[in-house]
Amino acid sequence: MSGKSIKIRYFAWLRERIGKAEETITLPQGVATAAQLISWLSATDEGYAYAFEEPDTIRIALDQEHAEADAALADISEVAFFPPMTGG
Amino acid sequence: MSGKSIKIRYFAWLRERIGKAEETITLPQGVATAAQLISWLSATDEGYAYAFEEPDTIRIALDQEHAEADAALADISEVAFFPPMTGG
Amino acid sequence: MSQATVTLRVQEQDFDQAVELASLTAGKTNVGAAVAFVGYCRDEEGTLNCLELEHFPGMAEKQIGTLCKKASARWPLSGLTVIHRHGKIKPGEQIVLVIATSRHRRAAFEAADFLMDYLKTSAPFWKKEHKKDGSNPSWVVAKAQDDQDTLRWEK
Amino acid sequence: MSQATVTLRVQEQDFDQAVELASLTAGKTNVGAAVAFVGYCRDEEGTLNCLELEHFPGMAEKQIGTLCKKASARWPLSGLTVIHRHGKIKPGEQIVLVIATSRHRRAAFEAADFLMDYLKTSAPFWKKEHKKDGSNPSWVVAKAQDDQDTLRWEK
Repeated sequence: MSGKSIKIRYFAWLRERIGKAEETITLPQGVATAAQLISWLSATDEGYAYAFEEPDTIRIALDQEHAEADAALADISEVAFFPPMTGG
Repeated sequence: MSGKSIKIRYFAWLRERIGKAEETITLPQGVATAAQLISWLSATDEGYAYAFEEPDTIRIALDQEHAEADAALADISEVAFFPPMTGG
Repeated sequence: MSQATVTLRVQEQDFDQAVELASLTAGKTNVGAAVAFVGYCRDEEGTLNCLELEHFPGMAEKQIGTLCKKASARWPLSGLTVIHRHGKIKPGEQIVLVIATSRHRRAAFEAADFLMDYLKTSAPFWKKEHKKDGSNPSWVVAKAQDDQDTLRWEK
Repeated sequence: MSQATVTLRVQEQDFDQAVELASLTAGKTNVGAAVAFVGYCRDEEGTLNCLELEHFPGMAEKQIGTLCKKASARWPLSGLTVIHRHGKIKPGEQIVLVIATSRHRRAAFEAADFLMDYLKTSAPFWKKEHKKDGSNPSWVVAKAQDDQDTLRWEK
């Protein structure tokens, strides 16, 4: 059974550390939440590990809505990771 | 011994009820505070009595500074009486 | 902390909010936030001909000046502009302008809010309503809520 | 209560505060109060070349739209305008505009204040500082105070 495809977007210094603005991956088995996706990405590469080194500071949006790290990815087509916002 | 001269100004509906914007009077003996001046004026004429019929609603300025009814008139050259303010 | 630039006018003629805002901000790189308040003459029922604002010349400027000093002492402001009109004002026209500028937004918001609360309750202005139907003009009654609002700052 | 007119734009180009204010107030006799907030690019030390604002297109508009709906539901507003710029912004230039109009001043002040607090903490924008000396640009760090400020509205 093949996993579902999901788009990931990175902003600000996460984008810089990871070296790309977006990518589409196939969700591996056992990755059901945003937190699990962060752990899985961090294990793949030093750039990701550096970007996600302090997971508590990372903000998450699922389909463009703010979400907590334990939110499920089941019905989500786009995940975004970014630092705390500094607009306004 | 003649009393001191003091200017009195009236604004808004106090001015209308009393029928004048200002007047200068000689402070009668025994009138030492704004409240005593209100009582004394109210006794002189129906227009004043009508204007001051609810003394608690009257605001007072002594030399253009807000003041309480028991404030002394001794060093004051101008007293103003007016309703609660409605600017802004 | 540098002193706030204070502009204060009590006048019959209208004002240009954009010109006043620009004069507090143009070419400045130490201003991070501007809060501008404009108060207008309302007429929801369509029955008002105009408001007539009576004021106590001299004391009005003096009281507003005192309020500006209090605001400048309480918040780190770079500029403060207060313009209050008197005379006859038609529905939809501007009555009062307060602009506060600061490095940070909270100071600008609070100072403008503070000034409006106290302008309402301590600046000597009185509004009279002239109706279109020619009935006797009537004085606007002060709202207890306005006094309540000032209590927020007395802590 | 009539629905508030909401204008929302995320754009690279500058905005004209006076035009936006006029479009919410001109010819209206049900507006008693307008509060306009403008946020500027500061540079007190004179070392900044520009701020670069990155944003999340789509989500930015969506989040600001949600904030406008929340403000309209919470206060009796007649109009609400939010414009947030992205891209490179020089010291002294405008970054963000919020205007709230209402019958009464308290609603206009609170809605504008609320929107600015939440724009800071929930609209997906990130500021990067480019210095004049050509050193590596650095990301502005979010302030804990901004999160604190939003707690004021959670009661």
